[in-house]
Amino acid sequence: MARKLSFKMAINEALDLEMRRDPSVILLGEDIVGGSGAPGEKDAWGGVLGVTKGLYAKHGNRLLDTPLSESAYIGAAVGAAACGMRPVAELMFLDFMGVCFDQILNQAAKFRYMFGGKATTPVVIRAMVGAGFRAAAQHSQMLTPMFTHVPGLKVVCPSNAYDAKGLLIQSIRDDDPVIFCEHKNLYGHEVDVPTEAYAIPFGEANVVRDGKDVTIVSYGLTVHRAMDAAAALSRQHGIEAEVIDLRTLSPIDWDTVIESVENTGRLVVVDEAHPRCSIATDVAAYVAQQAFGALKAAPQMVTAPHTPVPFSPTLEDLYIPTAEAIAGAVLRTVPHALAA
Amino acid sequence: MARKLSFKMAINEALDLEMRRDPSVILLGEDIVGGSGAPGEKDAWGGVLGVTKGLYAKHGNRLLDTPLSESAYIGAAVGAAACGMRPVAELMFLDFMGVCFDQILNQAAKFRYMFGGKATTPVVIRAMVGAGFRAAAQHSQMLTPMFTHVPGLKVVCPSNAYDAKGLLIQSIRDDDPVIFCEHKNLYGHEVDVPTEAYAIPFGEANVVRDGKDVTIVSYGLTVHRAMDAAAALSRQHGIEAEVIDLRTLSPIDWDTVIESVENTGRLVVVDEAHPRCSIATDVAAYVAQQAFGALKAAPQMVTAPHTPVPFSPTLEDLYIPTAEAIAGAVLRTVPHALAA
Amino acid sequence: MPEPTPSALSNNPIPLPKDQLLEAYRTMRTIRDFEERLHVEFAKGDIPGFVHLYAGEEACATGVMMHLTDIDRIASTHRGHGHCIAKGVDVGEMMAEIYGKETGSCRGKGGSMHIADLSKGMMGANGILGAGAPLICGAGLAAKFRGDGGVGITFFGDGAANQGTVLESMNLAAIWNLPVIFVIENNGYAEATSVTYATAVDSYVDRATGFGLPAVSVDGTDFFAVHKAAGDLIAKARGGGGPAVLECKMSRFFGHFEGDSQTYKAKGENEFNRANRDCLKIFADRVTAAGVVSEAEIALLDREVASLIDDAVTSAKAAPLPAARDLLSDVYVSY
Amino acid sequence: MPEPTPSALSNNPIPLPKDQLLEAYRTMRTIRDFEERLHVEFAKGDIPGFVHLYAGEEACATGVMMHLTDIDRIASTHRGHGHCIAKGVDVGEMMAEIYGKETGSCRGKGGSMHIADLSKGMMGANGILGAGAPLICGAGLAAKFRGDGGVGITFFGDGAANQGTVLESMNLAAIWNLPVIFVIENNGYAEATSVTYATAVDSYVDRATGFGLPAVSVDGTDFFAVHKAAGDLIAKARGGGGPAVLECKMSRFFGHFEGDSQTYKAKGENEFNRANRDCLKIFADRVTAAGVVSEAEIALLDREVASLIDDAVTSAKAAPLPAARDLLSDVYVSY
Ligand SMILES: Cc1ncc(C[n+]2csc(CCOP(=O)(O)OP(=O)(O)O)c2C)c(N)n1
Ligand SMILES: Cc1ncc(C[n+]2csc(CCOP(=O)(O)OP(=O)(O)O)c2C)c(N)n1
Ligand SMILES: [Mg+2]
Ligand SMILES: [Mg+2]
Repeated sequence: MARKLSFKMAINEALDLEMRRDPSVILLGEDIVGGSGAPGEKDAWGGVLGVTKGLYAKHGNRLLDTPLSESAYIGAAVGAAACGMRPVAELMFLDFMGVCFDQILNQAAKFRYMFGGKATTPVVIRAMVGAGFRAAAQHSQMLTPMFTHVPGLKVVCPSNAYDAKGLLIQSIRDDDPVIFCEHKNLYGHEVDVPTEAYAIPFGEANVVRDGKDVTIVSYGLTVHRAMDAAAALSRQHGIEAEVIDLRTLSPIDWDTVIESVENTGRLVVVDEAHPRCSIATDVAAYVAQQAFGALKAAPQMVTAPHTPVPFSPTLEDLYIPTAEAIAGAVLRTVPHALAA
Repeated sequence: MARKLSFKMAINEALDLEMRRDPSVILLGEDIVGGSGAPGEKDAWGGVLGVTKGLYAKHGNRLLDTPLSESAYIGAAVGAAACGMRPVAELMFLDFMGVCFDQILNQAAKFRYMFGGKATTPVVIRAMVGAGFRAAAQHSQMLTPMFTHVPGLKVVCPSNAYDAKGLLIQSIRDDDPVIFCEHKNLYGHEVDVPTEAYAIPFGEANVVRDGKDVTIVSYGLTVHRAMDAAAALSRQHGIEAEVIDLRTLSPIDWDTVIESVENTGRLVVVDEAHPRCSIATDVAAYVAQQAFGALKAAPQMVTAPHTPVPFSPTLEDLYIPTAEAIAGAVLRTVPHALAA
Repeated sequence: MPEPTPSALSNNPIPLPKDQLLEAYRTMRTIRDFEERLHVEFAKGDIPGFVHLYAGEEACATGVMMHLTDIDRIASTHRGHGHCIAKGVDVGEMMAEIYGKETGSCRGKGGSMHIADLSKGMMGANGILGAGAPLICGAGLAAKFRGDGGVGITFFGDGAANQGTVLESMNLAAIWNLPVIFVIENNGYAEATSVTYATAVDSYVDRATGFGLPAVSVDGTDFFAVHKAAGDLIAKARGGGGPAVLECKMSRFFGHFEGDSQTYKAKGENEFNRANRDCLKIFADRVTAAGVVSEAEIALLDREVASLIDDAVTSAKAAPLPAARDLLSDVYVSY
Repeated sequence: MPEPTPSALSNNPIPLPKDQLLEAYRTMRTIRDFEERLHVEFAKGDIPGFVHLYAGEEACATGVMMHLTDIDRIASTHRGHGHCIAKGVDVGEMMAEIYGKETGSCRGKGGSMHIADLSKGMMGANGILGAGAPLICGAGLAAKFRGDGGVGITFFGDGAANQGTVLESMNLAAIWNLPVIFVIENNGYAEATSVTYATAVDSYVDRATGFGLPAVSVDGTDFFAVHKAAGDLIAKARGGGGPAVLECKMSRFFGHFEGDSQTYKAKGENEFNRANRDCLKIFADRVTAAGVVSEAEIALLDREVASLIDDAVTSAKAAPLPAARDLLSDVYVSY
C-alpha cells in the first residue's frame, strides 16, 4: 500500500522499519532524540528538523543523543560498525564534515583495503546538504564531490521521498560505508511511498523523463529544476529532454548515462555543487571520454558558482542552478533549427 | 645567479627569503624545528623530512613547534592571518586534513565572502602529497581535487624546484589562503634555481614541451611521467606531445590549455588523484565544453585508480600513473596512421 | 546557584563609576531589545534563516567586553548578536545584515550567523561550534608577535565545550602562553540537550585544570561578577600572565533558535528565569537600590535604546537588497 | 621517577602464577626481538616505508593485553607492533605484512602502520594520531549493546593525547559509561618534541579528571605495575563501572622512526634507558631473584623467540609479492 509521504517522513519510516528488522541498527547524533538530561519532554526534538521524531518512543535507547563531538561520535559509529553493528549516525549538516572527516576519509573508507579485505564497516552517515534554506555559507554546501572522490565510500543523494526510503534501507543493509545526503529543501516534498520496506539498489540511475533530443543528468534537488527545464523546453521549443536522476553518485550508473547520450547525442549535467572537480565535471568528462563519437555538441555543465553560499535570499536564489539556466544550457547544445 | 637546488631546499630557501623580507611571516607546525623542550639539539629535525632544517638558527622564535593538535594550530594560523600576520603552517601530510579541515573549508576559505569582502586571510598551508614513498593509505594521498573544489582557496602543486620556490614566494605574498602541495617524491629532484627571490604568478601554466599532435595536461610528479611518455612517443611513433604543467590548480590557466587543444585537437589529462571528481575530470570536462569543436578525438584521463594507496611497493608502483599508461592514452587519441 | 537578593546587593558598594554603569546598562539593554525585537520580527516571517537569540546572557558579553578596545579581538558563536553589540559593531548594520540587505555588516552575504567587523576586533559569529577557539589562538599569537598588548577572547557554549577544536586550543594557548581567554557560556543546554547529559565533568574549572589553565566560574546573570572576574583574567593575560577559562552560568530566555518549541525545558522554566535570572533586572535593581543610578536615568536609556532599535529595523527593512553581481564578488582578493 | 632496585624487588612477592609470568616474558621478548630485528633489517634497506619501533615499551602492551581475550578490542597507533603481538596477531603474518608480501596480515596492502586482525580483536594500527579513540568508543558501544562483556582499549602517545579526537572521546566514553580504557603511552617524546613542551598539564591524571574519568599513572617499565593497574581498571569497566585512563611512563629505545638521528635526545639517554629502564631486564631480574623463574627458563624462552623471529623473517623474505590484480580488490564489499 502506498500513500503520499514527505521526504522527511520517508526517512523516518525507513529508519523505523530497519530498526525493527535488525537489532544491530542503532542511531546516534546530536539531538536526534532531544531533551536528554533535560527536565522537560524526552523526545523533544527528533533531530533539528524533526526527521527522527517519534523513533525514541518506538526504539528507546537504541537512539543516542551525542555531545557536540562529531569526531568522537562519527568515529564511534565507524568503530561500532567495524565490530558488527549497523549504526546510522547523523551529521546534522554535511558542512560539519570538517571537524570529523578523518574518521570517514582515513578510517571508514580505508579499513577494508588497508586490512586486505578483512574488515567490513557498514556505517551510514546521514547529513543534510544543499542551499536554499537561508542558512548561509556554513550550513548550505553540497560537498558531494569530495565524498564521491574517496574510494571506499558510497554516496547517495535522493531526489524524492520514494527513493529516499528505498535508498536509505539499502544504505543500512549495505556492507560498505555510505554517505547519505538529504537535501533540506526536499524534506517537505511528497510523493507516493509504499508502507512496506523496499531497497533500491545502488548504481541504478532513474530515467525520470524520456526524451530523444538531449540528456540532462542530475541528482538531488536539481532533478526537479531539470524537470521544469525539460517541460519548458518541450513547450517552448519542442525539444524533448531525457532526464536522468543519478540517485547514487558512488557507485554511479555510467551505463544508463552513456546509453542515453548515445541516443540523444547531447549532454547537460546539472550539479548544485561548485564547478571545480564536481559531479558535473565527472559526468561530462566520463561521457566525453567514453561516448565522444556519439556527442553532437559540446557537453554543458550547469553548477552553482565558484563562491560560498550567500545568505541574502536574493543572492541565494541566484546560487542554485535554475530551470532557466538549465534550459539555456540545453539550447547551447542544439542546432538553431531545433531550438527555433 | 642560479645553481642546482633540490625541491626541498628550494622550499627552504623561499621560506628563508620571505622571512627576511617580511617580519609578519611566521612558521608553525609539528617538529618544523624539532627538539622543543627536549634535552638534546634544539633544531633537531627541521620537519619530518628536513625541509625547514636550519631556519630556526636564522629566525629563532618565528618558527613554532606545535603540539599534535592540527585543528588548533592550523586554525591559529588562519586566525593570525585574519589579524595581519602571514603564517605558513605545515600540515605534515595533506592526508591529515581530516582532523582540521573545518578551519580551512569553513573558516579560511569563507571569511572574505561571508564577511562581505572585509576580511583578508593570507595564510599558507604547506603539506606533503602523493604516493610512491611506501607510506601507505593514510600518508600518500593527493587530495588536490577536494581543495580545488572549495571557493576561496588557492591550490598550488609544483613539479620542480624552480617552480616550488617561485610559487611558494607568491603563496606567502598572496592575500588569499593557499594550499601548497609538495610531492614528497620530488624533494630530492634538482634543477637550476636562482639565488634571489622571485614570484611566479598564479594561474599561469607552464608549457614544458611544445608539440603539435596532442596536449598532455598534468601537475606535480606526473608532469615528469608525462615528459617521459612524450619522449617515448616522439621516439617510437613520431608523435609530438605538448606537455602542460598546470602549476596552480586554483586558479587554473584555462587559456593555455584551451589554446593548446585548439592547436593539437587532442587531450590527455594526467592526475595522480583518484578518478572521480578529480583534476582529470575537471580539465577534460572544461575542455570538452569550451573547445568541443577543436577536439578530434575523445579526451583521455589517466589517473590513479579508485582505491586507497596500497603499501606493498609492487602495488604502489602500479598505483601512480606510469609513462606507459600515459603513452597508451595518447595513442588512443590518435588515428592509426599517426600511431604507426 | 545562590540568587542574589536585593537586600544583599544594596549592602555592597557599587564597584564601578557611574559612566561605566550607564554604559554597561546601555549595552545590555541594547542587546536585549535587539533580541526581543528580532523575536517579534522573526515571528512575522520577515527574517530568513537560523536566528539564535542571546537574551538572558547579556551580562556575560557586556561584562567581558567592557575591558576591551578595538585592538582586542573576539571570536564568537552562532549566538553572536550580543558579542557583536558589546564589541561595538554598529547595530544598524547588524540589523540590515540579519535582513540580508546590502547595507549589512557583511553586505548581506553572512547573515545572523556570520556577522563580523574586523575593524572592531570582531572576528565573526560562527556557524561551526568551537571554531572560534583555534582562531582566537591565532589572534593571541598575532598580538604576541606584534607586542601590541592585545588580548583575544573566544566565547562558546556548554555544548561546544566538548568540541575537539576547543579542547586542543586550550592546550595550545597554555603551552604558548597566549593572551587568550576562553569564555564558556553555560546556559545549561546545547540545542535540546542538557549540559548534565553531554558533559562528563561537573565543573568546567576541573576541565580547565586538565589543560593547565586557571579558571573561574561565575554567576553570569550578575554583571558585576562577570566584570570583575573577566577584568582580572584579561589584565593578567594582557600582562603576559597567560590564558585562562571563565565560565558564566546563565539562561537563555528564548529557544535554541527561533521556532524552537522548547518542550525540553521544565514547565515554567522561562518564566522563572525571566523573574529571577534576568541580568538586566538584577543590575538595575542593584544600582538603583544603591542610589548610584536613578530610575529616571534607566528609563531614559531604555527609551534611547528602544528608538535605536526601532530605527535599525526601519532602516533595515527599507535598505536595498544586494545586487545580483554581488553573488560573484568577494571570494578572493585576487584570482 | 624512582628506579626499581633489584633488592627492593626481590623483597616483593611475585603476584602472578608462573605460567602467566612465562607468558608475559615470552610476549615481551617477542616484541623486543621483533623490533630489534626490524631495526637491523631496515638498515639493510629491505623494508619499505615508515617503521616505528616499540622496543622499550613492551611492558605496557603486555601488561594490559594479558587481561583481554579475542572478544575484547584494541585500537592501536603508528607504533603498533607491540600491541599486535600482545593481542595475539600472528608474528609471521605481521613480518610478511611489513615486507609488503601477499602472506601478510593485510595481504601487503597495509604495511607496518596498518596491521590489523579483527578476528583477534585488533582493530588496526593507525597512521592518524588519536584516531583509535573514537573507534574504540564504537567498540565499547557495540559491546554494551550486545552485552557480551567485552571491553575496548585504545593506546595513544603523549603527543596524540593532545588530539581533539582523543579528548572528545574521553568525554563521550564518560557520558555513555562505555567499557573503554584510554592508555596513554608516555615515552616523553612526540617525534622530536618533548611532552613537557607540548602538553600544558604536568599530569595526565589531571587531564582525565577534567573529563570525569578516573586515572592511574604507572611506571611503564614495571610490568607488574602495569598489569595490576590495567587489571583493576579493565575489571571495573567490564563490570559496567565505566571508562578510565591509564598512563604508562616509559622510554622508546630507538628513534621516532627508523632513520631518526635522535639528536633531540640527551647524550647517553638511550644507553641510560637500556641500562636502567628496560622492562624486560627489570622483569627477568625480579622473577629470577625471587626464584620463581630460573635463568635457564628465561634463556629457553629467549631461544624459542629468537627462532620464531628468524623464521618470520625468512618466510617473509621468501613470500610472494601481491599480484597486480590485488591493486583493485578489497575496496568495497560490493560495488
Ligand atoms: C560543529 C558543529 N556541530 C553542530 C552544530 C549544530 N549546532 C548549532 S548550535 C548547537 C548547540 C550549541 O550549544 P552550546 O554550545 O551550548 O551553545 P548555545 O546554543 O547554548 O549558546 C548545535 C549542536 C554546529 N553548528 N557546528
Ligand atoms: C593526525 C596526525 N598528525 C601528525 C602525525 C605525524 N606523526 C606521526 S607519529 C607522531 C608523533 C607521535 O607522538 P606520540 O603520540 O607521543 O607517540 P609516540 O610516537 O611517542 O609513540 C607524529 C607527529 C600523524 N600521523 N597523524
Ligand atoms: Mg548552551
Ligand atoms: Mg610519545
